[in-house]
Amino acid sequence: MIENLHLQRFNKLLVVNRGEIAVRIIRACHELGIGTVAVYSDADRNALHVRYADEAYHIGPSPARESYLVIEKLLDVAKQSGATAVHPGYGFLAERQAFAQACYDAGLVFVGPHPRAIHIMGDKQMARDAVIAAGVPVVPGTEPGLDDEEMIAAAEEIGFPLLVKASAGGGGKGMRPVHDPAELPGALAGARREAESAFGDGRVYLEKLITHARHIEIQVLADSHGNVIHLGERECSLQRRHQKLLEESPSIFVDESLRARMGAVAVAAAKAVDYISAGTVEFLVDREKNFYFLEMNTRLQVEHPVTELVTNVDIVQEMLRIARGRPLKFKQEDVRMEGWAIECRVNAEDPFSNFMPATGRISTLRVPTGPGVRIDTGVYEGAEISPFYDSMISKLICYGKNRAEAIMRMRRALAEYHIMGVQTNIPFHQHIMETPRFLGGTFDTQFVENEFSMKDLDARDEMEAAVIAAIMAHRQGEYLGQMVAPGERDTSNWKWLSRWERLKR
Amino acid sequence: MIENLHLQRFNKLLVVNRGEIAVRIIRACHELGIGTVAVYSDADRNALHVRYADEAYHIGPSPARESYLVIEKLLDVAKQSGATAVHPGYGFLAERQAFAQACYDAGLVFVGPHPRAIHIMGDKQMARDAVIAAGVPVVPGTEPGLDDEEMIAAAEEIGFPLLVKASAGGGGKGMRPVHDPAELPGALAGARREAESAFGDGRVYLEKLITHARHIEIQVLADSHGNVIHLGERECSLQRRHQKLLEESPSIFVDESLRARMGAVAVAAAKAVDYISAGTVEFLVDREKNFYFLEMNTRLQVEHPVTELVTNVDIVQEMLRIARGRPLKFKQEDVRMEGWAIECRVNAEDPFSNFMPATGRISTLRVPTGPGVRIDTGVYEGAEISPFYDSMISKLICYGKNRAEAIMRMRRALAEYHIMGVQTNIPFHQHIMETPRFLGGTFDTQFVENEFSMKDLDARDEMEAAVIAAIMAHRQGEYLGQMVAPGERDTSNWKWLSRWERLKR
Amino acid sequence: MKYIVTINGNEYTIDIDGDGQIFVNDEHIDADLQNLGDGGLVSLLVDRRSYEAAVHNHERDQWQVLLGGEIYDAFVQDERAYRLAKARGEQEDDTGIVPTKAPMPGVVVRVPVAEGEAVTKGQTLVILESMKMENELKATRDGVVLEVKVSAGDSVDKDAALVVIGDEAS
Amino acid sequence: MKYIVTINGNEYTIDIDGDGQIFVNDEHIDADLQNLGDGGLVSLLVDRRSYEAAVHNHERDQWQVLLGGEIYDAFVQDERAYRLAKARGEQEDDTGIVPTKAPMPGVVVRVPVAEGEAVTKGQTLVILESMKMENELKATRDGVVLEVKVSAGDSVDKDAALVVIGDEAS
Repeated sequence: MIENLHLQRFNKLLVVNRGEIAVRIIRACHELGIGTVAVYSDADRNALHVRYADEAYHIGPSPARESYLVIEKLLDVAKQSGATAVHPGYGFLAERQAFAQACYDAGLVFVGPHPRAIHIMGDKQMARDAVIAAGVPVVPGTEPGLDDEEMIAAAEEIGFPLLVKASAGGGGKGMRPVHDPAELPGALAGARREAESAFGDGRVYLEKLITHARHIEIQVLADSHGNVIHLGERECSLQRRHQKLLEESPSIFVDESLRARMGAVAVAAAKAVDYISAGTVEFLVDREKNFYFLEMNTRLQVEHPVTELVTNVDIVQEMLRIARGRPLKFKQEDVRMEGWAIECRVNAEDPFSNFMPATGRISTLRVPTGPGVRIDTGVYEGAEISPFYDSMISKLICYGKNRAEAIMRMRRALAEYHIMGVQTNIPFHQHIMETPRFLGGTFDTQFVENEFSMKDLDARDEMEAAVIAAIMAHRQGEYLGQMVAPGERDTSNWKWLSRWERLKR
Repeated sequence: MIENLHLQRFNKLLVVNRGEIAVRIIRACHELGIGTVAVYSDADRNALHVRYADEAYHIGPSPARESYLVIEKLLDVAKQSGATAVHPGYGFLAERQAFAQACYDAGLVFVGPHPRAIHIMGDKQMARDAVIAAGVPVVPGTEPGLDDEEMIAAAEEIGFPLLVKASAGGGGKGMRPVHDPAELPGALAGARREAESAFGDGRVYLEKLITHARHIEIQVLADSHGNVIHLGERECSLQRRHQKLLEESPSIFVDESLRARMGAVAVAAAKAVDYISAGTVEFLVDREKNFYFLEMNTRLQVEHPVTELVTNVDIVQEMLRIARGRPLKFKQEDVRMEGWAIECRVNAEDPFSNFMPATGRISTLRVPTGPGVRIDTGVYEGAEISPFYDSMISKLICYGKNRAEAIMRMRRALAEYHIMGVQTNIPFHQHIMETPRFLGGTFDTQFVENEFSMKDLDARDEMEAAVIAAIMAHRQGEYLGQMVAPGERDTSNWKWLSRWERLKR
Repeated sequence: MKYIVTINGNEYTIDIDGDGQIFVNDEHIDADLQNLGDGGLVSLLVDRRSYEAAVHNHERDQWQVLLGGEIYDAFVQDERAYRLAKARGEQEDDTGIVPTKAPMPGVVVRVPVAEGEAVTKGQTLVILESMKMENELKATRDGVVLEVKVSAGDSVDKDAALVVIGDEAS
Repeated sequence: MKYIVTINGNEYTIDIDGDGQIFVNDEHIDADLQNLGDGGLVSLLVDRRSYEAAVHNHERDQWQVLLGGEIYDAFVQDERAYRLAKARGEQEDDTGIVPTKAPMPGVVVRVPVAEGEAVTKGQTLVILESMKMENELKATRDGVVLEVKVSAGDSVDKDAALVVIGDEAS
């Protein structure tokens, strides 16, 4: 099964990504003594991944389709630089079969699974068929491509509520919940239209709607020698518009027995596609702890650090070792979860205005430090947050002996984290850290959207805020007063400058 | 033994320190839900410990003897603020019996040992007597106060080389190595003079000089219920002028059996003075792995984080729990060391000019982030490094699965750490991380002073440095050329300003 | 100098005298505000309690204070401006011609309102796609749509005016 | 513009032409230097190799470049200055009257030299205590002690002249 893979010792690796994940990969390479080659668009000349890599190649304009997504340019950089391996990170080309295949065809080690595994898991129906054959439980549903009558008949069998989903879908597009048989025909038509316009593929299918579901996923590691293990679960139920916002490991909802069962199923799913490298099997878990295969992400996951902290396994280093053809150094029984880790995704968006994405220049950046705090970041003071790329600009991960300690550390780390010049969702995470439902662990995937509000907390420090505003306005008034003093302005630019500099200190 | 201690639940704690250790303690309090009161001198209004505390009290001018060392002022803050416990950190008043006593007399919980333990361990001879009685091995030597003839007779017995040491000494003052009997009388006279002028106490004593010794210390935790355990060792042999520069845990030199023996002895030493709280027993270890009691530090140690990372015990939180009268939640057999941690002390000093202390304003601060990196710091962008306080401005601590990984992480973290505006010893640590003797672990306490040079490495990137200097000079020349263009200057200040701003981007 | 600061409808009278002494609703407080760098980060000690906050001068009299994870929209007027406004019964927010601007560059997905249509505060005026997300831009006041400047599919720059709301009379 | 950069006695001829193209010893290199903030932190890409460095303009032509844990003292002259200096056989470092200044505030512990005494480069002139440490300030050139301005126990400010070295003739 591995004959057609190029697994070999490599000493120079090309990272075809940007932002925090490019930095993460470059750091892992430094730690293993592997040389690193970065690529950058116009927007990213001063980015951390460019500065931390050994070499950096410019690959074009800021829009990703003209730079980070242009396969020929990337392969050309590999050739020019002499890099013999490629890490795709997540997003961009990470789950494009064509890219993985192009790497293999060019004789490069692709740090990830075989293109065939990417292909199968990238297609909802093929993935479903493959894992069902391996005995993995899936959400009851139909295959795509049925006509309306067949759908309506199938719906009876599945039962309501159910979901109409786009076959080519993702990100919630073409998805419709249906609670009553009467709504079904309209929902089918609507979903088809949306899917057609979004993906150019109007096929839809039905799935049982799991209510009060939690999103829990299993991290898998598979080497090229047939060893497949799992590193326990991550709880990712805190989402908004199908975007994860906060993840933790372990899950407060998962006990030893459930973990063992879900882990075994995730390993079986990976084996079903001869998986190699790190991957994630996502499940929906209902209140009765029944779990259903959702999809497998055939790449490194944004939230991998929480697993790293509780298992003490460096997942990115392991991916690199596996790509070098090495067998896993540890077995399932060696994996121990200890302590608790929580990750808050820091996004450039305004939590006080419906999470509107925000752009701007980071004028001031103060990162939290101290015990139990890890930050994976791609931004820096002076960075321009442009609309070209993802709004996730950094990840704050806190570790504690138990969940309570991890939460307390996250609270204080969030309070220490200052990003000025662009709005972030840090206040959202601060609110979450005070929310009884989060503290008690009794949330599901609907919680953030339906039951959480940024207005839940008291305006405890209103007087202090008023004092700050008044003093700032007062100082500005004094400063402006000096500026417009008659006859003084022309000769006093230098004085003004020094005064202004002092004010800014 | 604990009747006269005030151990009780407290909800507000006064931190009578500054810098990174004050921040460290405040963070631990946040994590335990304990309110915090900071104190600050004129120099420290904007310091992190003031900003992170719940309350902050100004206590006077910048010199410590007029602020951080004035016991009455500190007790007054406790009274005003309603704080019922006091944490002294390290340095300043941490090992002053009088301060601990004053806290007890004022009805405050002192987070540390009983004043009597501080007193005994603070006096070299009393400490020696106390631990000898408990069966702790000490460096062979004399008691202080002998006259020259007695000293010379005793020297015969101890054997050469030996050390003349000041009874009241510290920091290497009044210390003289003697390799030959003929040098002894002169060394005695010199040491007496130095000790008299430095400490007002001319008494000296003799100690066998342990050659090729390593400085290895054991972290101890003792609760008020008689439970005393140790958290393994720290290797602190990398020193300069008796100042530790880099510490690690575990020590490459210590095996299970030596750890168990040293640990048992350290626990015995602590028990000998009815020790309570966190403390450190320092040993010299010779090449044959004989170990000798050096002293006990009756306080939190600068280098405590390396132990925290390998044992997963939060030492500062434990100190607070112990001070609240709680019994230790774990036993000796529960303590497990896993992985490897290294701490580099970042000092404001110039490693290229004989480690001359440096002052200045931190104009730019970029801290390393990512997996396995912890920073404990008291500084911030804009901070003025003044000559009033210690030159240690932060601690960079890296953790890895093993020593090699910890070193690789430290290398990349050091490369990412940028402090501008004041010189630091970061380049020293970068050199150490490339030094075969450090990598091999075959160093002793003399290594840095006698066998290490900042010039050992090649000037690998000389051409690149030349290019940087030339381009910077070129840009400055162009900029200055524009500045002095005749007739333009008066009207173009604004243009100049915007140009300069652009240059700085 | 006397200021009236309004937050969430609550008014604070804050007097800063010549010596920098500060009185809140005539009560003296011990306040010390320090700028930390030039990005609007400040440290406030008020009666010894310590706060770190981020301040942003939104526009003219509008100050936004981010403190402890909460955002406080503060409207700061000096005494004279406050009295004048009071006398005129002015309500800044709900009058005037208000253009809805693009908060970032993006592509217009939909404009669910038409010119001449009456809208209420909070009603969605434009759906803008940016950074892989669809964002609803809402009316900040009741009024009438005076002008729709874009249509679905248009690429717009940051701060481009998209829809203009005003009084029917304007 | 042509520059001669001297580091550790090695000379690099660096030509920056009107288009910003750079030639090192007449060989073209692909160099891109970016300032990161205003503290002297720079990012250099040279023939695609990536470096982060800290640059400090010590004084006039003296540039200090901290790169990969090494410090490079670079002396940068343009072509004309270099030729003039060459012609005069000037050696900047070892002539002139050189005051030894306090690098930081502190207390003078000892001055182990006296006025009129001949000293050699590297010899200790003053021992200054600051930040709990004793620091030896050394002669930067051979010469004669022209003046000792402090004595043991004196408190001195940063940059205070402590000892002045010059040629015997001066």
